[in-house]
Parts: sequence; C-alpha cells; structure tokens
Amino acid sequence: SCNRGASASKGKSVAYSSPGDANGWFLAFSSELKKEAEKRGYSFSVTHAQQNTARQLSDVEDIIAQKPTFLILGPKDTKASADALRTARKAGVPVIVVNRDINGEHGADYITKIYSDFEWIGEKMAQAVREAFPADKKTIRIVEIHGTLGSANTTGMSKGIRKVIDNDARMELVRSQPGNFQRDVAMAAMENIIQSGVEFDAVICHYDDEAMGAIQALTRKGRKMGNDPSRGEIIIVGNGGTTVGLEAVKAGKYHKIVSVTPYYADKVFEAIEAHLAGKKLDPYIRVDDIVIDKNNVDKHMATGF
Amino acid sequence: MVEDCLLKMTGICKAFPGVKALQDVDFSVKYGQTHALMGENGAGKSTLIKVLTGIYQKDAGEIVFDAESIAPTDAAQSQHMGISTIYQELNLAPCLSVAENIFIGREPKKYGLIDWKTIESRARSILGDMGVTGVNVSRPLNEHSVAIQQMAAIARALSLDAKLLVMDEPTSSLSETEAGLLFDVIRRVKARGSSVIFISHKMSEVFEICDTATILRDGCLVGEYPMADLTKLKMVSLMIGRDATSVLHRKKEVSRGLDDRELVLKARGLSRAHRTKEIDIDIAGGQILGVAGLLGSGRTELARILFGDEICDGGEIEIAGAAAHLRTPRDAIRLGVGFCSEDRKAEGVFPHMSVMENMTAGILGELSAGGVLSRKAQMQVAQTYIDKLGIKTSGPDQRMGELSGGNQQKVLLARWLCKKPVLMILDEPMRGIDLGAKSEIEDIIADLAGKGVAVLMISSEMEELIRSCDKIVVLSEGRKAGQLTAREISEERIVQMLAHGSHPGQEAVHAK
Amino acid sequence: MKTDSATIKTGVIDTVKSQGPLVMLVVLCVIAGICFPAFATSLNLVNISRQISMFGLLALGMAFVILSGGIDLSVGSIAVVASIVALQAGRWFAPAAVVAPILVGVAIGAFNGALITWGGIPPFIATLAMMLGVKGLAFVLAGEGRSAAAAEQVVNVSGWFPVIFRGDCFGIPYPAIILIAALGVAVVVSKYTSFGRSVFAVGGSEEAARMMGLNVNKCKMLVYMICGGCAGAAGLLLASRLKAIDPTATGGWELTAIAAVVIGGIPLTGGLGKIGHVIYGVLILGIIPNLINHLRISLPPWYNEMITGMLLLAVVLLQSLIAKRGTR
Amino acid sequence: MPNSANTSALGAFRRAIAQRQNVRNYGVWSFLLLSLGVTAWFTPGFLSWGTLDNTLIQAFPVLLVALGMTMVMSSGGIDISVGAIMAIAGAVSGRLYTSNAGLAPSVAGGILAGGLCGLFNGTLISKFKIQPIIVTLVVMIAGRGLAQTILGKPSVSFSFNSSLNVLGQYKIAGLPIQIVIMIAAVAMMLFVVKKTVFAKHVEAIGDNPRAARLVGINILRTTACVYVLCSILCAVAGIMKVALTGGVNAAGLGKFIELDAIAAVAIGGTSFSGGRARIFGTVIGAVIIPLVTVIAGMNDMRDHHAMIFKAVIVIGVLLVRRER
Ligand SMILES: Nc1ncnc2c1ncn2[C@@H]1O[C@H](COP(=O)(O)OP(=O)(O)OP(=O)(O)O)[C@@H](O)[C@H]1O
Ligand SMILES: Nc1ncnc2c1ncn2[C@@H]1O[C@H](COP(=O)(O)OP(=O)(O)OP(=O)(O)O)[C@@H](O)[C@H]1O
Ligand SMILES: [Mg+2]
Ligand SMILES: [Mg+2]
Repeated sequence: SCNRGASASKGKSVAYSSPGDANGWFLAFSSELKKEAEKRGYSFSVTHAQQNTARQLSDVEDIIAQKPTFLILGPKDTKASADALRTARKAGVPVIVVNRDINGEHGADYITKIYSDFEWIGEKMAQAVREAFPADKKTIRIVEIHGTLGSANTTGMSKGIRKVIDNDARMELVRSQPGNFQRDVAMAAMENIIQSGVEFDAVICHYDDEAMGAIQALTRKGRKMGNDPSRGEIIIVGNGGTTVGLEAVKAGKYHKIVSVTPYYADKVFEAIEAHLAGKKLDPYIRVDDIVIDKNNVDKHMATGF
Repeated sequence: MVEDCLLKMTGICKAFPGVKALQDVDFSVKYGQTHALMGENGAGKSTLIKVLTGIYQKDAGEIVFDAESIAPTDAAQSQHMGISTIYQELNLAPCLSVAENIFIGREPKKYGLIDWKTIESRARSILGDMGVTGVNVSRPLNEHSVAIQQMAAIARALSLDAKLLVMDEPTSSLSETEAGLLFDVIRRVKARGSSVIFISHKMSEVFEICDTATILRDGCLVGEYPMADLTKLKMVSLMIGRDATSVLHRKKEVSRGLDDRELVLKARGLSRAHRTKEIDIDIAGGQILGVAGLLGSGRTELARILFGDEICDGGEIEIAGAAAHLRTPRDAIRLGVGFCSEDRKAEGVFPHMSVMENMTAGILGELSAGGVLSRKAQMQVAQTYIDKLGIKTSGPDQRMGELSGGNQQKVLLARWLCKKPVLMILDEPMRGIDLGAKSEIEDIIADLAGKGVAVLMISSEMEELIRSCDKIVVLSEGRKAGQLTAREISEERIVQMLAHGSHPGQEAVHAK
Repeated sequence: MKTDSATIKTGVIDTVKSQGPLVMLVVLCVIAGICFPAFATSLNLVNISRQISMFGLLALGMAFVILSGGIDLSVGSIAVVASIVALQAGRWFAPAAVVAPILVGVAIGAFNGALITWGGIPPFIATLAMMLGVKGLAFVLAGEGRSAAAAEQVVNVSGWFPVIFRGDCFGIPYPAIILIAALGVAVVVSKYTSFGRSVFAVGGSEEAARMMGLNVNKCKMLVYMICGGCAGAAGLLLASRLKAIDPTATGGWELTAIAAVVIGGIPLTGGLGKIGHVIYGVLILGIIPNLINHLRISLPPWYNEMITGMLLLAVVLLQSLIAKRGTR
Repeated sequence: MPNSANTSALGAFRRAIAQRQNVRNYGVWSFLLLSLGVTAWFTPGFLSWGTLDNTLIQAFPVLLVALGMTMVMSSGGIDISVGAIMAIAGAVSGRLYTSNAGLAPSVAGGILAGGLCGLFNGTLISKFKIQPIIVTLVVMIAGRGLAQTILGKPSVSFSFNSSLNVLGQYKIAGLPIQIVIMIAAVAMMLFVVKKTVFAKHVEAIGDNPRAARLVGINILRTTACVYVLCSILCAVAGIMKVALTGGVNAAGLGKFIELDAIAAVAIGGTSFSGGRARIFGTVIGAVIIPLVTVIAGMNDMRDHHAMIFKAVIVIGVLLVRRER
C-alpha cells in the first residue's frame, strides 16, 4: 500500500490551515500530519490562524492562491469559518475538515470531516466525575474551569457536561469560570473560587494545563486532591492527554483524563487517498477518544504530547 | 465716560495656589488707544490678559467689553467677541505651516474646501506688510527661527481684524528694525479705530507707540498714566516701587582690552550646510563677545555649532587651547561650554518639574553622591539663585510652568550660572526680562567675565550689546560681515555693517 | 545657482525621507514578486486587497485619532459589536444591516470622545476600558449563555449581504473600492477642511490650539466618532465576510491598526504626518502575513512570529536609516 | 492698600480650592472604600487574609511590570513588549532549569535575558530614533516567538517538589515570597524616584527631550537604562510566575499584561506624555485591577460580564480622580 501511495502522491501538495496557536495539541497534530505527508510523499505546509477567524479566512485565501492539491481545514469557528469552504470550492481545491465541525455541504464543500466529538468528551468527563463518587452520595458539587469563551471546543464540552449534569438530580454545577486553556489563568480562577467559600467535590477542566493550574491552586490553599472522595480528596477530571497530564494521573493527583487525541493523521491521509481513488466517503469520520485513569495510564504514557 | 471705553475691567482678582497673581485690579482701554501694560516680571500682566481672554477664570471682578458685560470661558469666545491676542509664550501649532498658523480656524474656502493658494498668497502679503519677505510660508513653523514664529503670531493676530488687539511681549525676539515695522502696522490698526494693549519690557518701544500706560506691581494696580506725563525714570520707579536711578544709570566699564589674554575659544572657518559660511571667532577669557545680525542672519546656528548641537561641515574649534570635536552638546558641556537657548519653551524649560529641578538639571551629578541626590544641596543652590536673580516664585518647589515668562528666563540663566562654565553662550538672554532684572543680569554677566569666563552673547537689542560687550561680531547671511573692537563699538558702525552685508537672498531678510 | 542645486537636493532628500514607507513597501513587493511566483498573480493581489480592507478602515479612523494626539484601543471591539449588530439588525430590516453597524460605531466613538473630553480621562485608558467593556457587550449581544455554552445563533443572511465583501466591479473587489473611497475622503478631509486642519493643530499642541481659538473638544469628539464610524464600517465588512457571529473575530486588530498608522509615518505624539501614507503602513502589515504564507513552511507558529517580527524590524530600521540620512 | 481688604476673601477662596483638591484626592479613596464595602457585603468571605493573599499574588506580576512601566512612561515612552519579555525570561529560566542548571543559575539566566531585551529596546529607541511603540511591538511579536523557540516546545512543567516550584510557594516569615519581593520592589522604586539623579534625568527627558539634550543629559544611556530596568522587573515577574504555577507556557505567559500594566500606571496618575513618576499611584492601580478580577471570580461572574464590570470600575475610578 505504501508503494501505491507514493505514486498517487507524486507532485501533490497538501496544505493545512490550523486555527490554533502554540498549544501542545495543535503542534502535535500538525507535526503528525507533516510526518504522515512525508511518509506518503506529499509536500506539506501549514498556516496558523492564532485563534483568529478573520486571519484563518485570509490564510485559506493565501493557500488557495498557491493552488495546492488538497486543503486540510481546521476551522476556528463552526459558522464563521465556513467562508473558507467557499474559497476552496471556487478554486476547485478539495477540502478535508479536521479538528472541529463546520457548516457546509458534504460532497460539494468537503470530502469528509474527521475530528473528536467534543460534546461526547464533555459527557464523558461529567460521567467520570459521577463514577468517582459512591452511589449514595447525595450531591456532587462541580466546578468547571472552561476554555476560551466562544471557541468551538469550549462550547462543545460545556454542552456535553451540562447534558449529563442536567439529567442527574445529584449533580450540581456550582461554579464555572474561564481558564482560557492556560495554567496561570486557571490557577487564579481556582484560587478565587476557593476563596469565595463555595463547597465543591469535583473540578472539571477543559484542558490538562488548566487542571495543572487548578492542582497548583488547591495545593497552595491546602486542599487535597486524588481519587478517593471519602478521604476528602477533590476529584479532578479533564480533557487532554499531554505528558504533564498523564504524569499527574500517575502521581494520583489528577483523577481521569478524557483524551482528545491528535494522532489521526493517518485517517486524514487515508481519506485523501480514498478520494483520489475515486471513492465516496462518509460525511463524518469519528476519532476515537478514550478515558485514561490510574489503571491504564502507563500504557498510554508514550502517547503524551 | 463709559462710552469711550472699549474695555473696562474692574476689581479683577485671580489667585493661584500660594500666589495672589491679581488683586483688585482695574484696567480700561479707550477706543482707538494703544495702551501699555507695564510691570516687573511676575507683576501679573500676562495673567490679566489671560483672564481677559478666558484662558483663566477670574475669582472676582467684572469685565465690560464694547458696552457688554462678558465672561469668556475659552479663547474661542473672546476671539469671536473681537479680541485678538498674541500670548507671551508663543502658542502656535508647531508642525503646521506658517501660512496655516496665520489662518487656522478661519481658512478661506473655495467650493467648501480650503483654498491653499489664497492662504499662502495672503500669508505672504500680510508678512510682507510687516516687512518680512522671502519666508517660505508653506514650510512648518518649527523650521523657522523664533523671530519668524513671533512674526507669524503677530500676523495671525493682525489678520483677525479685531476690535482689540492684545500683544504680550510681541517684540521680545525682534530687533529694532522689525519692531519699527510692527509699529507702522499698529498705527494703521489704530487708525482703523481698533485699540491695542501692548506689553513690553523695552522702554523705548513703549514710549514710541503707546498713549497711556497702566502699571502693575506684585499683582496690584499702581495706576494709569498718560504717556506724556511719564519719563523712563518715573515709569521704572513706579514699576519697582522705589527710585530707579541706580537701575537705569549703569555705566559701562571702560574697555578692558583683553585681547592679549589666552583664548578660550578659537574657531576657524566654521561652515554648515550652505547657511553658515567660513566664520572665524576668537574669545579670550574674561571677554564678552557680542554677535549682532538681522533676523535669520545665522547667529543662532553659530551658537548651536559652538555647542555641538549642530555639527559643522567644515572648520575647526579649539576650546581652552585643545582641539574640540563637538558631536553632541554633551561634548561641549564636558569642555566647559554653557548654552542658553533663545527658545525658552521648546528648548529650555521642563514645565512639569519644579523650579529647583529646572535650575539644577545640569549639575545633578555634582549635587549627588553615588547617584543619590542631596535635596539639601539642591535647595541651597536654588535658594541662592532665587535670591541672587530676584526670581519671583512661591518657592523652589513651584512648578516651572507656573512661573511668569521673565522668571522662567531667569531660572534658565541660573541653570548655567551654577554650572560655572569656561565659555558661556547666551542666545537672546534678556528675552522678556524686565529692566531692573536686566541690569542685574548684565552685572552678573560682567561678573562672570570678571572671573575669567569667556562669554558669547547674541542679542537683537543693539543697546544691550553696546553696553555689555568688549567686542562685537556682525553676521549677515551666515557670513561674518565685520568685527568691532571695544573702542570702535557704536550704534552707527554696527548699523553700517549690517546694511553693508545685507542684500536680498533666499532666506528671510528684510525688505528695507 | 549654487543655492538652486542645494534646494533641489534638499527637495529630493525631503521627498525620499517623507516617502520612507512607500520605499519600504516597494522593496517588500519586489522581493516578494521575485521570490514567490504566486505572489504577483491577480488572484493573490485581489485577496490581499480584500484582507487589508477591514483593518485598513480601522487604520484610517485611527490615523485621525493619532493625529489629534490621542489613541483608540477600542476599535477591534467596536468592529466586532458592529458586525453582530449588522447581522442581528439585518434579520429585522435588511437595509439596517448596512446602516446600523456604522451608527453603532459612531455612537461608541462618541462615548469614547465624551469620556476623554468631558470626563478628562486619558485616551489610552478610557479606550482600554471601553475595549474590555465593548467586548463584553459583544458576548452579551451574541447571546452567549451561562458560561461558555453558546446559544445557537442562526443568522439568516440575505443573498446580497455577502456580496458587499465578496463582490467586485471590473475585477476590483468592493472592499478595496470602499477602502480607496474612504482613503480619498480622509485625505480631502484632512487637507481641505477646517476640521481636518484643526486635528493637526490639536495634535501638535492642545494648549496652543485652544489659545488659537479652536474648539478642541469638538475636534476630539469628532475624531473619536470618525474612528468609531470607521470601525463600524470595518465591522460591516467583517459581518459580510463571516456571515456569522463571532465575538472573538477581531482580537489584536487595534494594535495592527496603530502599527499601520505609525509605520505610515504618523508618530504617536500626533500633529505630524500624512493620512494618505497610512495606506502604505496598511499594505506593509497586510503583505507580511501573506508573504509568510507564501513561504509554504511547515514549522510551529512561533517561527511565523519570529519572521513577522524580523520583517517588521527590517522595515522600521531601514525607514529610520532613510530618515537619518535625510537630516544629516 | 487693597491688600488688607481682600485677604479674607482670598483666604476663603484658597480654602475652597484646597477643598476641591481634597474632594479629588479623597474621592478616589472614598470611591474605593465604598465599592469595597459594597463588595464585602455581597461577597461572602471577602474580608479575609485569603482574599488579600489572592489579590496580592495575582497583582504581583502586574505590579512589578507596572513599576517598570511607570519609569518608561515617565520618560515619555511606552513598552508593550513587557509580556513577551516575561515569556522570554520564563523560557530561559525554564530551559536552564530543565537542563539541570540549578535554581540560582536558572533564575539569573532569565533575568539576564530580560535585561538584554531591555537593552535592545532602549538602543533602538534612543539610537535609531524609532518610536517606542513600534520597537516594543517588534519585540512583542518576535520576542514571544523567540521565547517559544528557546523553550523548544509550547510548555514545560516542573514536578511539585522541584526547587523552582518550591521557590514559588516559599514563605518568608509567614509572608509569601511574592509579597516580600513586591514590598522590596516598591521600596526600591520609591527610593529611585525620590532620591536618584537617574530618575530626575528620566523625568527631564519625558518632560522636554530637546531641553534635556541641551542640558547635557545622556539621553542614550538614560533611555537604555529605563528600558533595561523595566525589562528586569518583567523578567522577575515572569520567572516568579513560572515558579508559582510550576510550569512555563511561553505562548501564554504574560500575554496582554501590557494593557493591565499601562492601565495601572494611568490610574496611578503618571502622565502618558512623560513627567513625574508616581509609584504609590501605580501600586494602587496595579492592585485595583486584579482585585476586580478576584471579586468577579468570587462571585462567579460570567467572563463577559466581568469585562463590563472591569470597564465600569476603571472608568469610575478615573472619573473621580480626573484632573481638569
Ligand atoms: N498657572 C499658574 N499657576 C500658579 N501661578 C501662576 C500661574 N500663572 C502665573 N502664576 C504666577 O502669577 C504671577 C504673575 O504672573 P504673570 O505671568 O502674569 O507675570 P507677568 O507680569 O506676565 O511677568 P513677565 O513679565 O515675566 O511675563 C507670577 O508670580 C506667577 O508665578
Ligand atoms: N532646520 C532648518 N531648515 C531650514 N532653514 C533653517 C533651519 N534652521 C535654520 N534655518 C534658516 O537658517 C537661517 C539662520 O537661522 P538662525 O536661526 O541661525 O538665525 P538668527 O540670526 O539667529 O536669527 P533670529 O533672529 O531669527 O534668531 C535662517 O534664515 C533660518 O530660517
Ligand atoms: Mg508675562
Ligand atoms: Mg536667533
């Protein structure tokens, strides 16, 4: 199959429009794409929109002006980035959508969409919290440290988390504050929440870095965290899969991580080659994420990014 | 009685924190009158003007203008009422062109858009009326010398066709010739039926142009006198509140013939950018060299070159016997050169800093140990010079910007006096300084020279130069037109040299 | 004769000095044209003209503010609120989608102006506070629900609305036409109206302008209203481009706009410079990211930042050297 | 002679003026006290050591940067590269620390790197006469890139008991190390501003650069020193933040802090066009801003509502203390 790929890719170029900035996940994802492209013999380039929608639309226009064979589009915003699809369609460049959802028409606007399901991740995180407590626990008070306001993954995870909490009378969301996916912002937010005197049993973070900030704050304020609520330990669940996060799980401070894997470059290129071979693909290819905890963390340690 | 007064200000009071600038002052100007407002530095003249035009709000009193009681709250209002003002500290837009500064706010329009051609030609003609030709009116104001800037301010005020023209020291940077031309214009304004308020520390001007004088002292009214009743002596005595004979009749010392002393400054063939051409200057220790010249003759540029603020293209400078390569003012200062600029506002004062800090700005290093300032030492220096120069201030901690113009000038002089230089360059040092202080400063300069300091003094007032200098160099269009030794110095000789060297050229030069 | 050649020489030097930004722009374009075949294509140039149109408008408004000696940090936030207002208002009454954003911009600009003139708050801090406040307002208007869960805000955009950004006339995109028209108006206003000149006077010295009898407060109010209006117009283009509400869309625009103005030769101290030259600053800053995209690299984003910074440094260093050569 | 008649009237007027100034001076304080009172009333647990601790710890980087910014603004300049310099210093320290350089050399290396950035800023501004906002914009953009290049990856974490993390949580006589550094920095800056020749030169340059040149002040050196001083303070802020949070995120460290710092300086009353540096004012300004964040966080205010809240407070404070 390797051979066939090489001939199919002859002289073909793939460009990736990343919505992100220097965040571990996006770096890992684009370097995976690059590796995969090199392996299969495509020339590859990437643009970074730095979390700015207008910048991304410009990036895509610049890419399209160079007439690549394929565009891999990681939309910054589900609706606002949709114009990028129009630009590509007008120039006849086929698009694979990655990272998150976008408004568009399958077949006409894009070949397929491949990404983690953030709503699913949100649900999984909330479920992980519920499972950490004994069934007879009357109320589970939860603090949410969310990502950048308005970003699609933040929105998705928040939705998933609420879906579970709203359907469970025991669960209650007592605080929700921004951590902007950053350690220091999350740490300050957590400190303020602790100081406000509100009682809580668990913290859900939208990213590992936020969880690290929360752990720092809890430690500084003399709280315990871990896997056993009966010992007064606060349960921390988050989304990610960074090396730092995995180590914290191993150390027993971070209860569970619902992964958001950046390792699906192969799927992306398989889709590209299937398209080249004239096959029609499903509108959405789901990326499988997993829940990592103390028991399986060693197995996944190598996947940390 | 009331009918013949265009302006009547009664019982005006104005206080600033710590200073009563005006106390119960009455002041009135008749129709068609040129009225002098006189007083020492800090007497309150400018403050009275600013109260009139709405820059300051009076604390008490009443203003009646053209039979109407007025209380302007900003300059725009008083301008609309027909009061046109030239303020002491030139307040023009530095980056706009000369022509624009004259017309801003009431530009002539064509099809609703500003008509630049008309603006420039009218600016040229207004300036031409004042005897200034050859000024490039489309260049930014700040590229022109202070004198031209002052002319622009006058032209602006004149072109407003106001009922009352207020001039706060309009001639401080002008020489007699230019002032003479201004007076012609003032006479025309007067003939038109407008009134003029005229402030100046130059007695001869006041006697030449004014009908009446109101004298202020320390913020209080001394009185109003018809000019005919006054003599120079009487006026100054009223201003300072004691007999002024000693102030006015200062005798010039006989020439000290210092040419044989060792030279402190020896400059040969100084040239720069087609403006300064091949100038040689010698100053011996203890000598006071005067530099005379018309507006734009290159005196200021010469001073800047000697201070390292502008770099000469050709020529050599020796200071105290050693070749000096001046690339920045710091180089010159290190060799013991001091320079007091003609442009007080732009190049002299630190308006937000205290009087003390302004005065000691150049010697902070000497007043400190290991970079830590001694406030006591600073205070001492400041107090010494405040007393010595009679600076009117509420204390060494007063903000410099709050001082009257003349007092700011004194602080700047003190800045260099306390530095104790070997060569002192003074560009129009008496700008805006009252008569009493002027003679004191002349004494100080003479004193400085007596201690062996070489002094280079630039002045537009011939009298000043003649009184103080041991030697005079006359510049014309950037060239040395001649030199007069102590024995030769006389007004006629200088005028002769100026006339000789002057012929119409590219830059601003007089019509006459 | 001698003086003649001298004046000519100073004239040439003056021109080169004052055209520093243009010189740099040309240098940048020539290098780009040589290095990247896709750069000088009409598609790419049309793209660039569209991309710069929004912050070009911001920069024009900002130029007035900076000329008057002030600064406006709230333009990015104003633009985003305007874009939201355009889409929301357009649902009720289609033409409002065009008028409302500009009016909103002018209104917020007037508020800025009032804080600065009557409130006596320094412009930097007044507009900084407004930048935060208006951004918060944008989220409120966008209907962001409790915490991060965004309400689904479906906006039905009329067919003609996206054309404002996308359409063109003889190959020249509408946004470019709008920008050029705005530039023309700005140049005329700044050079041929009393208001325009008073902006320069106020920027040169507010105190002096007041003493010359100019209405400084009115001038400052107008300046911030113009700036707000321009930001509103940029918001209109943004709305037409995104066709969706995104309260985060304009992060960092205010700095880019300020930088464009300063690179175009108007110092932050105000009172000096030419509005027309702002377009060079806009083009320089617009072309740099385009150039980087043409490099077709696959490096982490921080290399982009380094390259952007270095290019910018080269531009301003050369500009300063040109200016220095001129004076000495 | 009209002297005696008028003394009383003038005296009364002077008192009135003085009172108006008092209204302005005390106005800020009463406004703050009032708003704090209201806040305390509806925020449970507000009046406690913990709140103060949170506020000061969160104010720490802003305050340090704002102190440097006060000097920069007093010289008539501005520095928007402060956040990037924090990131560079943090990245250098982090990089050194992870390559086992030891605590002291890592910290020293970071501070040195910060100082070099300041030198770069100062040199370009004074020698090449490029506008401060443009120079520091370049450093803001390129510097952040450089920080990430130095670090080699987007973020690095230290274990909870590493000496760097311990430093960040260290207490001296019961006081968090940040508060001790803060007090020391404020004392130092007060001394510098009140007592040194350097500060007077800075002020003079800010007040009238042309006159400063003509009295022989070394503008080049002084300007460079101002930016170096500011950068060193930024570096300390950056390194301490790394120590406190136990990790470096070069892309995010100190992002947007320039706005908070400038706001703090402005609230404190140092003018944007140069002149007197007001250290006490800056301290108050630097504490108000995080305090608002703390209050918003404690009351679970939504992020965008917190933004509006912050804007209203800042405008309110400035309206009360305006100078007309
Ligand atoms: N804004 C101010 N704040 C405080 N004091 C001021 C202010 N303006 C003027 N003064 C004080 O008021 C007094 C009168 O000043 P004013 O400028 O009217 O003097 P003047 O007669 O014009 O002097 P000069 O001949 O030197 O120009 C001075 O003592 C001055 O220090
Ligand atoms: N930066 C400049 N650009 C253009 N012309 C200049 C510049 N500086 C000086 N000049 C011109 O050079 C000539 C010499 O000016 P300078 O200021 O030395 O004259 P001055 O004898 O001191 O006259 P003044 O009485 O006006 O002070 C003037 O005509 C002036 O307009
Ligand atoms: Mg005066
Ligand atoms: Mg002169």
